[in-house]
Parts: sequence; C-alpha cells; structure tokens
Amino acid sequence: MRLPAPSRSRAVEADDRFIVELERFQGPLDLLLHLIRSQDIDIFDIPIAEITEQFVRLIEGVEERLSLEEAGEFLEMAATLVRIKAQMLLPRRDDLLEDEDPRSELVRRLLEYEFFREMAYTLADAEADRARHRNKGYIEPRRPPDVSELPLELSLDDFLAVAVSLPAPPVRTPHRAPVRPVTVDEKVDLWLRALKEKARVPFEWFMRRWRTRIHAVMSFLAALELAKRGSIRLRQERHFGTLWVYRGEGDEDS
Amino acid sequence: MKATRIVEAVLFASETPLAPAEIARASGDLSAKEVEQAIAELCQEYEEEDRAFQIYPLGDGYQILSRPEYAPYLERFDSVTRTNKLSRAALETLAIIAYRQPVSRLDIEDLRGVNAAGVLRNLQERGLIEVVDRAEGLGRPLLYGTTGRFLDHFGLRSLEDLPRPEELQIALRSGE
Amino acid sequence: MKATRIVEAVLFASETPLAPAEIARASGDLSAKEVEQAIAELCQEYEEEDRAFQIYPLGDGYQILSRPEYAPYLERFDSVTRTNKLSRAALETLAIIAYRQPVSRLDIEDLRGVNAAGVLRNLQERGLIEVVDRAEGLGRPLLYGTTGRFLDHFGLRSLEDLPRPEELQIALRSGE
Repeated sequence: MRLPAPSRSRAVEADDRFIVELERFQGPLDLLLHLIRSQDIDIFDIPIAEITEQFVRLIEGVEERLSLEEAGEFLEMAATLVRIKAQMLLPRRDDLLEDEDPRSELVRRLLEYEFFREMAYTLADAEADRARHRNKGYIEPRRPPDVSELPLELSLDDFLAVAVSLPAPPVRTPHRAPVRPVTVDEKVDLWLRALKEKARVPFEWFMRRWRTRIHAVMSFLAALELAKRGSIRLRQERHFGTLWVYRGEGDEDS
Repeated sequence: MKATRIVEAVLFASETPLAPAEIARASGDLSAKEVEQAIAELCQEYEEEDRAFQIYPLGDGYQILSRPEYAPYLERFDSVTRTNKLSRAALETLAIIAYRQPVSRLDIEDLRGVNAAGVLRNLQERGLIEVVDRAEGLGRPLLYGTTGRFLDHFGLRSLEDLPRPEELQIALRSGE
Repeated sequence: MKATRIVEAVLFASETPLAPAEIARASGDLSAKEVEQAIAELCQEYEEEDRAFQIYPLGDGYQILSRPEYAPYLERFDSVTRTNKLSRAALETLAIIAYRQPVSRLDIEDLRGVNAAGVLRNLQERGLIEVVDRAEGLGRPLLYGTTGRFLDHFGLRSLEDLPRPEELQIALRSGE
C-alpha cells in the first residue's frame, strides 16, 4: 500500500462564495479561510474591514443555528476581527516595531490551521485507500457469534476416544426402543437374588440398573411388595441419605 | 475479473465456510457451478505452489485454512485466538449425541448416569448441539442433535464421515 | 519446514499486523532477518501468481490483505468490520496529533478554534489515539499521541510516511 500524494484540490469550494451554511464549517478558522481563499485574497495582506464585515454578516443569527458553545466560537472570532480592524484604524506610532502588524497573529493561526486542514484531506484519501484492502474475517460469519465463541481445543481423536468408551446401546435408537414387558414377579426374584449375595444393597443403585422407566417402576413395586411381605427391610440413616435394602427376618422364600 | 480470483478474494475474506451459492453472490455473472470449478482450480494451484494454506470443504461450504502441519508454529502466537477445552462430561455427552441423535436428555442421563442439564446448556451455547425435534410421549421431551459447527470443528463434511462404532475400536488402536 | 512456508502460515492465520520479530517466534531457528526475506519472496510469488491478496506493511508489521481491486466484490457481503469513515473534525484533530504529538487538548483547540473534548473521546474509544504523557505546569494536562492502530487505519508504515510540513507549505503557496 502506498500513501497517496498529498491532495490539495478540495480545500476550497469557490462556487458558493456567499451562500454559506455554518454547519458545514469546522469552526471560525475554517469559515475565515474559506472567505479568504474563495476570493483569491492574499493571506499576507487581508483587507480586514471587508472580511470582518462579511464574516459578521455570515454568522448573523448563529446563536439560533448552532449550540451555545459553537456559536461562542464564531462570536469570539468576530470580536477578534473587530479588534484587529480597530487597531488597523489607529494611527501608527513610531515607537511600535515595524513588523508588528495587528493581523500577523491571525495570519499565523490561519496558515497553521490550513496546513492541518489539508492534512485531513490527505488522511481521508489514505483512509479510503486502506479501506479497499480487506482483512481476513471481513465477511461476517453466517452464524451470529455466541457468548463463548472461542474455537474449541478438541481433536477428532480425543472425541472418538471418548465415544468408544461409552456403554453400548441396547438398541440402535434408544428413544424409540420397544419396551420388553417385565413383571413385578421377575423383579422380586432379582431383588432376592441380589440380597442372597450381599447383606444389603443401596436402593438407589438397584433402581439405576434399568435403562427404561418400566423396569425401574417394576423394581420399585417389587421392593414394596417384598417389604410388605417382610422379605426385605428398608433403612435410611438420615433424611435424603442412602436408602438401604436388607434381608428381612421372615425370609421364607429363600 | 477472473472468476478464480474473485472466489479467492471472497474465501480469503471470510472467517467461516461459505457455500458455492453464497460465494457466487460476489458477482452478478458468477454461478455456483463456476465457483466450484474455481475452487478446484485454486486447490490445485495451492497444492502445486506448496502454499501453507489450502481450501477445505466444511459442512456444505468451503474455507481457506492453514494446513494442519503448520499448527505447531501457530500455537506460539497470542494473536491467534486462544482456544477453550471441553470437559470430559461435555465430551461424553457430545459423543452420545453425535452417535445417537436425535436423542433426549433423559436418554443421555440414562447412559451417563448423571444429570446432563448443565452440560447440554454448555454445548448449546458453544453451538455444537441444538434442539432438532420433540419426542412423542409423556412431556414431549426435546431431542438434541449436532450442528454444522460440530462438523466444522472436526473438519467433517457430514455425519456419515464419523467412524462407525465398529470401526472406532480399530481406528483408535492403530492410532496408538 | 521451509522458512517461507512458516512465515506464510503465520501471516495467514493472523488477523492483525505482525512484526518480523514476532513472526520469528514461530520457530526456534528463524531470525527476523530471515522473516523479512521470506516476506519479500512471498510478495513476489503472490505478484507472479496474481493472487487476490498481498502482504502489506502496516505500522512496524506486515499483514495479508485482499487487493483493493477486489473491494467491489467483497462489498456485496454484509460485513461486521466495514470501516466507518472518520468525520472531518476527527481527521483534522488526528492530523494535529500526528504532527504535534505529544499534544494537549488545549493546544488542539487553539489550532482548530473549536472545542475538542468530544472528538478526542471518540478517537480514544476507537483506539486511534492515546494518552502518552502529562504536561508540566498548571493542572498537568494530558498529552495525546497516535497509536499503532492509527497507522493501520490509514495504511501507513510510520509517521514518516506523512508529508512533511515544508512540502505542504510550498504546495499551498504555489497551488493557490
């Protein structure tokens, strides 16, 4: 990318010399420069009376068109111009230095401002040129970005390693699996067999073994049935603690 | 302007995969078919010139990405966005969903034996899974499936590309 | 792995300009000088192959960007990063800061003849300027300077790329 050569062509719009919208100007210096440049006035010899008159006429009613602060900036410049005009009218005194022209400070400010105004155009050109070079990611993602849009640190191998360790599914589509009918009696047998091997079994553990709800329900009913018969005892140490299933005293079935 | 170059500019500027039809939007006289041809041409060019990047098919689109063999060099940079890791629980859940979709929360919880609500929310926020349907029956539970982003992440073209459970064992063993 | 390819992979993956020394971090046996050479080589390759992108110097670094002639094709995509142009007030203020830094708000207001508080805040929010120091004296006013982002925004390699005041003065006088 090359920086474009400084462009100087757009500083002055000469066609609307006296029809001026204040809003278009970047403050009083900009307006003053416009008046001077658009009329081909020598900036080092500004006809201050004439320019002051034009300036004051243009900012008439400025208080109603701009904010208080912006209006103040234009009014302050008007005051400066009027003061310079008055100084110019005073007879020159011999004790003044030759080059002490009342306009010199204003000219210095105008030239300095003009430089930066030109630079702003150069920067605008550079900006437009740069904007034509697009970064990667210029085209918006199709999916609106999520809260946690960070890319995942996860390889397919890692993913598959976990996938392979999963329990095998009983059928291909578990959520549509036909339920094998199961009876309370079958579950009764299972409870009793489990309690033959162990003195006690956590109730929860036993319920968990069933992949479908019907099994869990039948297990539960079986446990209730056995408890009623006195074949098992249920014990819980504290509220919401583990519910233990023990062999009952009247274990006549085994 | 040559179609190949326009397609190249668009692929370069995009951060996500773009489908040929989308790329064709760049110019009034560019068809999805021409885009496909241009992509094939570019792929060959990059191959021949041994570029550090290549065009990869992802989901139903294409994306220019740096070649995987350069990954170690890129890891050292801060400006390359940092990544985040999935927990073991999230991984297991994702695996279940990938292979069993559409699948309900209850099914997942049955398989993993623990509550899955938090993990599911997390995966959904990351855009890896989404609700694809509702099951019949009591409460009409939500059914989850994987997203296009899931495919993107693993560089898969479709779910068919996932190794089948039978193949998995072998694939992993040979990788060791 | 060839240095040119490593540099290419890094530049390709980065979304911000990278300095040669930063790029060299990619590999233990890569010097900033070699990176510069690799960049020159890549620039030539892209030129010869008529790629839709090129490596551009920005600030003290380099970045791969699409070539300007493809901008019209890319404009057709809705984009997040579309640059919004700076206002004239912002540009004038930036010009002053670029040439006079470090510079206080008061100096800027004197030069432009208008209040600068709002513009300065805006430029700071956009990361184009920053507070670089505090002046001595009453109230110790903040002093502003331009950032690396400023160079990037205008496609400049350094502040030296801006025309010198003398050049412009001459231009002004002879131009009018």
